Amino acid sequence: MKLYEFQGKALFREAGIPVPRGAVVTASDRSGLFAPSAVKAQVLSGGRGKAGGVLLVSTQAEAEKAAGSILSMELKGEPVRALLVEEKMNIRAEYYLAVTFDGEAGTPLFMASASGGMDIESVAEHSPEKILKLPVDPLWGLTDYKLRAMADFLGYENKKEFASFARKVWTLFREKNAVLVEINPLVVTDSGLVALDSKIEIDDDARPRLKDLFEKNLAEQAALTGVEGEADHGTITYVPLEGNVGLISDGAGTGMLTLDLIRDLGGEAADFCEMGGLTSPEVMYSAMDQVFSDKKDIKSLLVVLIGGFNRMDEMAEGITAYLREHKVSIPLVVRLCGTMEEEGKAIMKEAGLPVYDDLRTAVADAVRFAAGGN
Amino acid sequence: MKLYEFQGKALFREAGIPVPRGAVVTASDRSGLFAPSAVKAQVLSGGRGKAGGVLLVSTQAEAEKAAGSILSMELKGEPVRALLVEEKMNIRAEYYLAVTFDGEAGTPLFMASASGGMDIESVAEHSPEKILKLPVDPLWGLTDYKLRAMADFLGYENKKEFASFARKVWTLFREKNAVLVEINPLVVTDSGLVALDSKIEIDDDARPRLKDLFEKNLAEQAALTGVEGEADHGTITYVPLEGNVGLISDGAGTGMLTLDLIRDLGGEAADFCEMGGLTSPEVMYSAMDQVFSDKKDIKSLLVVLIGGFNRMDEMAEGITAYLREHKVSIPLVVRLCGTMEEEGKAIMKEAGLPVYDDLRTAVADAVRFAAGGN
Amino acid sequence: MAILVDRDTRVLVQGITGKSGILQTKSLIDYGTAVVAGVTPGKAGTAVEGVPVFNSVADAVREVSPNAAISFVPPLFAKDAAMEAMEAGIKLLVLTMEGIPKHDVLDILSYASGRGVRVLGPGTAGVISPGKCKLGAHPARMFREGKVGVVSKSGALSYEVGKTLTDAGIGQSTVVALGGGPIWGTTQRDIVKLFNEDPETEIIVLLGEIGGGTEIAAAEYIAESVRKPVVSLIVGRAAPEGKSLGHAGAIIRGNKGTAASKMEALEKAGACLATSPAQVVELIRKLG
Amino acid sequence: MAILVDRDTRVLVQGITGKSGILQTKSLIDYGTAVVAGVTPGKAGTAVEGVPVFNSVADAVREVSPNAAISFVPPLFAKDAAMEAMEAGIKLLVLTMEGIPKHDVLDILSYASGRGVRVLGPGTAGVISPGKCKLGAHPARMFREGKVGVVSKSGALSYEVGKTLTDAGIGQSTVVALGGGPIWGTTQRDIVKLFNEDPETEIIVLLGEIGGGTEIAAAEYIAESVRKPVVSLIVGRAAPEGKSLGHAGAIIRGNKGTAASKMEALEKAGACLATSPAQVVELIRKLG
Repeated sequence: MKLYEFQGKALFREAGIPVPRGAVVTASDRSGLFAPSAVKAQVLSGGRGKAGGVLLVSTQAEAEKAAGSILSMELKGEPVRALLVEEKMNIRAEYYLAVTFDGEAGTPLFMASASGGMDIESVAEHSPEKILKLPVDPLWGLTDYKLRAMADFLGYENKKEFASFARKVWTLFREKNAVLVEINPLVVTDSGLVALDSKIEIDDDARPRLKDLFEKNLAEQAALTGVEGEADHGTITYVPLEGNVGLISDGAGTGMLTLDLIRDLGGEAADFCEMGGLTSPEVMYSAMDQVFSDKKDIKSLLVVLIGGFNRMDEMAEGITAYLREHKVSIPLVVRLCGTMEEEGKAIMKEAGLPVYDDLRTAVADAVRFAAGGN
Repeated sequence: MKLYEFQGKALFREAGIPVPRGAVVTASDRSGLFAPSAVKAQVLSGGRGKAGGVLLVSTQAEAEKAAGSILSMELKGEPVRALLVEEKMNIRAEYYLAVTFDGEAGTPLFMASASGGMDIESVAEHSPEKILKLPVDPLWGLTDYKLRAMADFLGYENKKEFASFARKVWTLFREKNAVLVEINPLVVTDSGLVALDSKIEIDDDARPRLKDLFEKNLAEQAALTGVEGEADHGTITYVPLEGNVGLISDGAGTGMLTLDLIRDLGGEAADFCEMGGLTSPEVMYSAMDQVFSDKKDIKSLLVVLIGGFNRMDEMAEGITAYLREHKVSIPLVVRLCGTMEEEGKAIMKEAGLPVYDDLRTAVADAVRFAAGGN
Repeated sequence: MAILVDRDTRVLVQGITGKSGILQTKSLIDYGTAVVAGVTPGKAGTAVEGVPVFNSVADAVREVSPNAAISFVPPLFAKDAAMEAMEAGIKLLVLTMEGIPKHDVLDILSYASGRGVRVLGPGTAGVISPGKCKLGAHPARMFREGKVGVVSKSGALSYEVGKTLTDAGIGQSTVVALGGGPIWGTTQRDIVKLFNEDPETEIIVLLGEIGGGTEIAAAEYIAESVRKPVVSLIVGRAAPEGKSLGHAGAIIRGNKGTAASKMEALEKAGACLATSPAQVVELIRKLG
Repeated sequence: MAILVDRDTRVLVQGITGKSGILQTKSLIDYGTAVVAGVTPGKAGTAVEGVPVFNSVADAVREVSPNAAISFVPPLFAKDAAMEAMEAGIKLLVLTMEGIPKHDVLDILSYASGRGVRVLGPGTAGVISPGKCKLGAHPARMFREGKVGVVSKSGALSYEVGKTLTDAGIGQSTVVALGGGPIWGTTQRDIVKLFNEDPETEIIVLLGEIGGGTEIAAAEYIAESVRKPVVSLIVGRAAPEGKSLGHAGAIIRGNKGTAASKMEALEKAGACLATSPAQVVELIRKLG
């Protein structure tokens, strides 16, 4: 769950992390607008500053104008539905501070840079030495010596204040099961450190143990967008693409391999739809429903299954159930092998559906059918 | 810092650990007395139950009588200055639950037994299999599987309640830097688990980071005993003994060795006074002051020094400073060697004091002098 | 020999009485894996497919000395179960479940690191040393004993390539799936190192995918230390840039995680590149 | 050879700019110990007795590769300093300070355990391998190189016995002090094991005291595994029962921690018992 800046700042405030005084403004409720202030688009994607989503205003009139203008923007395809209006800060320096994890090393990671602000990505690419990365043992927690190292690296004098600030960020990261807490910029003001921005993402897998946190923030998001949260596809990953060969797989690796083979054999996939390695007839059914609903113009559907934890009898049940309830007029190419393969093939045979064993042959046929062949 | 039962129960209450309703009663304020109740002596030593320090009463008159009787007791030399009067519980079973640490394994240790009550020491001696001992990784914390194992071992059905109870005990142990949290008995009542007793000891070394906790509880203890806390001997360990050879050492190991040698050579030590391995002239001075104040009838004083971290010049300064300011009329036998030995010997020589190098010779002389020899 | 699991592996199944636990236990036993114990709290004294069930790992260790554990414990309880296995002295954990909270995974890996505990997963299909031991979901008939070591993040891709190799008569020493990330207890580099040191493995097949940098780290190790032939297949060449295709690691970050950058690094490290399982077979035939 | 420290030991002094740090650094250097670095935050660029001071252990490791650390950091900061050393890869920590909060010590030992980090102390006088390396408070002249390994909780007692041995012309391989407890990173059993495996150590001297059970654990190991001669001196025979004599471990619990019970266990394990340092010398002469 990604949080809007204003949601992240509410968590900061709760955790005792200093943030500017501010108010949320929407098209329907502009009562919070004030000036002088910074008027900031609330979107989940990054890069809003460069795209003009943040305006500094001096008068109430300017504020009204800025609000109107930003509220009519789309940033990376996302309509701006809310603003955070905050007091202007007297900024002496802009730092970057984040805690996330390094999945390849298997450890939490603190990152700090004195080159904060909008261009941290380019700093990371061109001057990686300007970003200090410190792994933190999750059981031990943040140590004083790392806090000193970070403050030294930033050149921030008040080490005690920095340590207290960073400890709160760490505690938030752990207690809220965040996968990312990013403050860019973390600004130095006359009265000390202030989190000028907030980018927080909470681990969806932790939802069962953080029910209140998820409910509150998702409800806020739904109120803004008018959408009752994303449709829950369970373990399904669905990405629409440009071609005409529908694709469903039961593994990301084989899904991507098939994507490559489709192109190598002259076709183009209409989507990438992957069900995960431990699934059920219902998920198989949903995957077909997803593809057929979204991609009404596909010319063939390729289903690539190779069962480990997945059972081929269950996959066949899902496929046949879908076909019983829906009229499908395009060719269906199903490659099915692995766990409970015989049972799965028997179910398919009973339903009069052919089954492939070799992936390359299946891909070749799906591409051929999509191209109008037989 | 050992806590009285009523102090420990205040910590339990704060931590959400169920305790009986109760009130503290002293000789000067009996207003809290009620009946039916359990009237319990508040002392820091153990074994009060066997010694008659706990009485169950049914009427107010009995309560008054019990209070008067217990408040006039001494338990293991400690006058009873307060009572905890608690509601009687309907007891179905008595468990033992404690968390401390195993210094030899270097790990915290949870202990649980279904044979709770007064005789846990004898259970430990004769039926050690009736006590479950589970090491707990301090960084990881208490695991569910250990909580299940404990509840299983106790035969307690409501595993969820037990887990919640034990987790609170663990958190208290960690957050309050306890070296012991013992509940004996932990009773099973109609409404669940209740801590009927409390024995808590807080690590004195953690005092600087738990100032409020120490101040509050030590002030309460001082108010009861009329003594402003123990005199702070710093690193000095002082134990009065029965003989007439005064003894000061700068290490527990050499102190005990000297104790043995005194006896082996026919003498008897008047005390055991050990200063620790990293000390100062002031501590040396205090050690002498301690021995001479407490043991006015010693016949010789044996000072055994072997400096590693300790500096012999500093020890010699402490000794000579004491002798300049006090009239000492008994023979002083000082063995002094190790770090800054030459400097120390020079200071002693200047003060006209002989110095020994060999421990056995020094002990032999101290014993001989105490026996009236020269 | 082989890596991670062999004929001496004595398996403990955590969460043995759940649906997946029962099904997979049967599959492991059918393969010939020595499944010596299962654990489900409160189910001591029962049996699953003839395997005795214990209340705790400690009880199982005392009675039947397992030395590897595979876990089918639900995600929210996986952390506690992993700690139970580690504290009881188990040195190989196969965490099959997806959806374990990431901070729980980080905690597990912190405890495991340096204590000599090898964690596969989470979200792994496991490992098979064909003909010796199967500790995972690998469909038995797709694998046969031999000299090729295979490592993959994706379980399904490792089956796909295993199947292609086996159909072509090429056997495997061990086939390892690591899980889809975004956190891995064991990475491709770790497994390549084990294959490099395994006398029975003669050729290493590294199956990679777009996103993240684990293949680059493996390529660095290959360049430095591996003298055995390495064949590599990186999938996702046709994936659109900037889109996540399932594995959370599979998000292209700058140039780092593209198929092209990985293929380049591996080629420079001396690996032979394939673009399909069939080509993996061809390359191995050339090398053999 | 020798145990724990030898000529290859490169010492880092944590808290080098404090009073004890400076004094002890001088004493180590005077002995010939290779003190390669000191750490005090904020004091980088300065030097103590010619030893360069760094802001962090990581900096020191990068520049001068120390492999052992001795800490004079004040008790409340000892935990953080120990973690800093461990995370930087130092595998031997000598914690000299007393008064470190016990939960901090427990945390340090949890992290160290299994990561191959040896912790001496807290509250230890340290270790000396005479003629090779001194990493502690041992007065240099009381020790000489030889074949007798000495282990003691108490620092002072280890000096006392070292002095007596040296005066009698008997040299030592290594002399180790463990600290007064009540928590030990390393126990007598651990050190006896190291001496047993050290080719240079021919005779082991175990100095014990009343209280606790570490001598009993050592006796068990001696009975099982040690074939080298062991001489043991247990002090506190004349101590009154039930009184704590300084070391918190030295409280008689039931029968377990008495001098008599320890002497009995050690005698049964095959150790020769002495009642004074002079008798330790006599027994070694008989054995040699």
